[in-house]
Amino acid sequence: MTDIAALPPTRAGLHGNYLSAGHTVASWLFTTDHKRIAILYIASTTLFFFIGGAAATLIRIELFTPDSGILTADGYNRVFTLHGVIMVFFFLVPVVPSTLGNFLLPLMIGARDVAFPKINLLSWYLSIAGGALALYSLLAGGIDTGWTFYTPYSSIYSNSFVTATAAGIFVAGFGSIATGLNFIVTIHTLRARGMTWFRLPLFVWSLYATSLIMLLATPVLAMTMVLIIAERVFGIGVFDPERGGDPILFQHLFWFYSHPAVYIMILPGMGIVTEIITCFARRRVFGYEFMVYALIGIAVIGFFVWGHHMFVSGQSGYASLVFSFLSFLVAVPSAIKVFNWTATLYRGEITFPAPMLYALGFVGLFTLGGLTGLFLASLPVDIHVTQTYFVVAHFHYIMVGGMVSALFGGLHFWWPKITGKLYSDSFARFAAVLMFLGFNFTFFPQFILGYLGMPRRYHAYPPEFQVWNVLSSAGAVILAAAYLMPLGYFAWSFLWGERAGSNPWDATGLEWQTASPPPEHNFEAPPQVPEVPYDYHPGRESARD
Amino acid sequence: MKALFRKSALLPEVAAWVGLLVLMVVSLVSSYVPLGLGNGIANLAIAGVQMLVVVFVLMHLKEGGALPRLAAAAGAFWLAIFFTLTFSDFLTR
Amino acid sequence: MTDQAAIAEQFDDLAQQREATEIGIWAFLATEVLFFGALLVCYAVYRYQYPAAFLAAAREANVVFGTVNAALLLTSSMTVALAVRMGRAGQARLSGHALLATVALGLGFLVVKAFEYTGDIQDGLFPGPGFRLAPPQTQIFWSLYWIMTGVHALHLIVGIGVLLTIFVLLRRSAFDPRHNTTVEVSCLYWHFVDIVWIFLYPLLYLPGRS
Amino acid sequence: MNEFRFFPQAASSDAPQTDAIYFGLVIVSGAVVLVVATLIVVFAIRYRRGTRVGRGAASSLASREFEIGWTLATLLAFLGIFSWAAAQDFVQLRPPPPGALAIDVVAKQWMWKTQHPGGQSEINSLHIPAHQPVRLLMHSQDVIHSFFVPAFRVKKDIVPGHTEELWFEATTPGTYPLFCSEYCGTDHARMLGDIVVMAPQDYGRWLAGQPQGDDLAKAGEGLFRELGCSGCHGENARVRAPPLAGLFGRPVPLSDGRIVVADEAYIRDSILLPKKDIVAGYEAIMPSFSSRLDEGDLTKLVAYIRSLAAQGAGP
Repeated sequence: MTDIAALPPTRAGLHGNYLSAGHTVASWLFTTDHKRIAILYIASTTLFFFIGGAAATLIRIELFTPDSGILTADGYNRVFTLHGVIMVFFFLVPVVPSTLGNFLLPLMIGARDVAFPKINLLSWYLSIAGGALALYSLLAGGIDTGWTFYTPYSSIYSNSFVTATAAGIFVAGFGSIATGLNFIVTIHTLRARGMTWFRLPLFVWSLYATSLIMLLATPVLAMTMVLIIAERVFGIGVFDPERGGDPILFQHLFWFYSHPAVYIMILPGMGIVTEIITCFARRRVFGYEFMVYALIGIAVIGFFVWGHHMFVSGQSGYASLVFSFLSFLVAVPSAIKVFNWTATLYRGEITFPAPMLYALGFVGLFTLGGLTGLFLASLPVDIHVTQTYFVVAHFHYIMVGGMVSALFGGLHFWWPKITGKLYSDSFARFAAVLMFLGFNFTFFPQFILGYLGMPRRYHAYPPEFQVWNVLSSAGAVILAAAYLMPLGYFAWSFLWGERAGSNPWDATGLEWQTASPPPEHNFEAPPQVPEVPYDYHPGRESARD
Repeated sequence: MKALFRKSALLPEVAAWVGLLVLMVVSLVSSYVPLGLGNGIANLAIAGVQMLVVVFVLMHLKEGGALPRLAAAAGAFWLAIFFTLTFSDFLTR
Repeated sequence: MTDQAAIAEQFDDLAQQREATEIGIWAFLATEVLFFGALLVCYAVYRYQYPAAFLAAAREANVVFGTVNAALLLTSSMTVALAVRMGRAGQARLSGHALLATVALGLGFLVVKAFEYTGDIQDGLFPGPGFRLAPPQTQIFWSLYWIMTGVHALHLIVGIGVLLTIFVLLRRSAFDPRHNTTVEVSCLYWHFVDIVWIFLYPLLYLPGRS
Repeated sequence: MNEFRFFPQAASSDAPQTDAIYFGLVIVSGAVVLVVATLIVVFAIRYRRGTRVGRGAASSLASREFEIGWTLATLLAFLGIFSWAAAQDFVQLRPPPPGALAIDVVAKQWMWKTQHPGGQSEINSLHIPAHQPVRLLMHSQDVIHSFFVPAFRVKKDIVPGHTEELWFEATTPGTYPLFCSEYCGTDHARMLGDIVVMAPQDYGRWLAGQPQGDDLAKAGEGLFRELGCSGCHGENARVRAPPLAGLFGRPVPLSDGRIVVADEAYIRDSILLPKKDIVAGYEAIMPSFSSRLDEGDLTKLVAYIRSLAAQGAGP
């Protein structure tokens, strides 16, 4: 615990920080301060995370037994749809850019705010309005199409609240577009003097790559939702097979967004992990430029591979070959990143506080998730395992094992900056280890279930699958406990925690040059941009101790 | 005030407008001439030229910096990806 | 400096603010390209699959209204470009008039569109039970027609609202048009809406005429 | 506890190849995970704070060479896996062997109907002979379903409005589960069936023991007359419509210059969406029969037209 330096707070840290700038509700709801908007997002995404998590709990309880248990068939269909819709569109996609991204992007580049603070606030309201519509449809009776909304089930056959949910996703999508737009413009125009492109922290680069996808993919999803709504409300369907409409075209539109969206969900996580690993290995990141190219490469090539979701859909076999080939390509930059993180540890001076444990957990789980992606990219194996639990396991390894680990790592890393308080590192490390174990316990059995052939979205299943399902559900109990823990020690830290100094980890980013919590306008004095990013010197620090 | 109404000052916009209308009429008339597949191609080619006129003359893209051009190019490039890969399916079924 | 008030606090100077706004609008337009792009992909796929039905269906569209509207929007693109040029030259009043002319042309477009929609509905061209044309794929064309023109009209309505707001602000001299990127940015959006129609016109009104 | 498995049964000619690629990938991924995990653990221990090890600048290690090296290595490895996996898919892109047993499958919420060439039909089950290629012609009456037999390692979505084909060759007699794997609504999880693979002679015996349904093609011929198709397509018809004898399986020139092969999908489309592909030299006068036929009737009509393939000469 020596590395969490409990420095005496500066006066700037006590007075006039962004948290104390106003205590009325209005001072929060009408704020244009990116840091306060980030706090608003933390509140809303946390709410969505636990709603989605509650649905996941119901799913795992139902799957303890092969027969229908606590849920009816329709009930189960509504619950897994709710889980998918909330987690994907209202938690995973917005969470890191809008919380940590919003808070840190201007700080990291030495700016006073994002380029369009009002639009920034607007995007929070859009995401809230979208979420409210989705939650309304949940309360009104739910939606049972799965988060993928495949036509003609969603457009003609489903009797559930598809329209409201689709409208919610449409609205929230524009929140996402507004955030992406803001970030791109901010990074282009508001970098501090001396903050050249190749001195940017990789978290900023990852936000840039993410914003690119948000801008160019989200509108297609928005239009796809419009088409579903038009078909349900006005009967002017372009996917209706009776009129010659092609449901496979819908899938092209949907996955043109939804595959790149996976990268919206994982790229910022990669950025966070890079910040954490460099800081606690006390080393410059290995191959900075390659890390940048890999981020941008993933963002661009990520648009070329959506057809690998459609190998058995009736898509042309030749198209499937092309998409399979491109999917193998997109794995290359991801592999580069894993190698670079590993190489960064070499000759470092490594410590293991909670953020570092989350980051190392991320590398492991992401590697496993990424490698199982190769199974899905290769045609014959995909034909067997697609639409089974293998896919479920694969994307949870990326989305939950990867992204959520990175999110927790980032929250722990920047918590002292955001709140100005320290938390109990031992509790946090315990939660990190528990999360890693619980996660593997929950999702590894699903790979085996998938290859055995258990289809997804089954509330009842043949008894030969039970053993693995019971294991998975048992793991979920551990995972749930691990997710609840931070609520406790973060709350304790916020109320009674020790004050954090401006730079408790002795890190190099500009965000650590200002007080914790930062003043309203971010910097009292213009921040000094170091010559090279991640200017750490292993060995020198320990000599100083 | 006077400078504003000098022909040279207004010329680009007015010329672009005349050009756009002429192109529209050409497109309309050509669509009544039986050209088979040529009709659609001609119509779209003319629309493409009209778009370039609007973008470069009326929207002043040629005067703007590199970034607006990059943004416009990104939109076009991603749309091209969308078309190409979607049609890689439909053309080979 | 009177300019100081026009600079938001996150920017250092006017040039930076202007650059940010410009990049912002072009990035937004790139988003819009993909938004309409989804519809264009649908159109292209179905036209490739059902060429005959699409020609037969497009023949029923009202080419007179479509052409008049194309002319109106092309003209409005000129007036809005003039508004920008006059604004840059410091001619606030003239710039305002050009904006008003643009709004008027936009409203004209909507009026024509309203007549056209009424006619289409009376003509049995709204997909569904009362649809008049024979092969079912013609309904796909007409579904796309309604969605494409509908989304375009919504964009136009937004554009009219934005230009009117700017006009009111100009009248109150809330800002100096020379330095205001808001005018230019809104005008870029208007041009984009015009470009959409430049493509919708040959796709929806001209096929099947020969 | 119930039956406990690590690995699914393998009962088709595709299964060994799929499994081979799967195991290949497991080995490759396992090796990569092992290397990465080992490196992380070793570095974490060796370079933890407080140890006395060299921490000098690693730049002497020529990081650029490393980066390019492992980028190329990964690229080559991935391309290798792709080619290996894709090679099998090229086999699947090939049309089914000519002697394949053609079986019609109709999927609807939430059941499977299957029909043998002789007209014997089954619900939620399908009996097939081992060691004979089987070709499924699948249609959906409502939403997307997916025909998935884990033991065969095959899966295919059945998209409404499409004719989806799937072929495989079962190798081991036994009963294997059939799942609908594309979410299709309330009872998706109950849309199950049994695939019963029998030795060829057993299959013959089973087939003979089934209530002899009207022969499909014969039933189709009845419909053909009932619906008035013969009024235009018949030999003595007044209206000029394309003749159907000998049509099946041949290339047909269309009025827009394309040439298509008259397969099941084409014939179904011509009945349901006659305006879609107009045969060169004919008027587009045929009405659509989409509202008058259900999937069962269509299957019969197509079978009848298929049976006319042997008749008639001419190109």
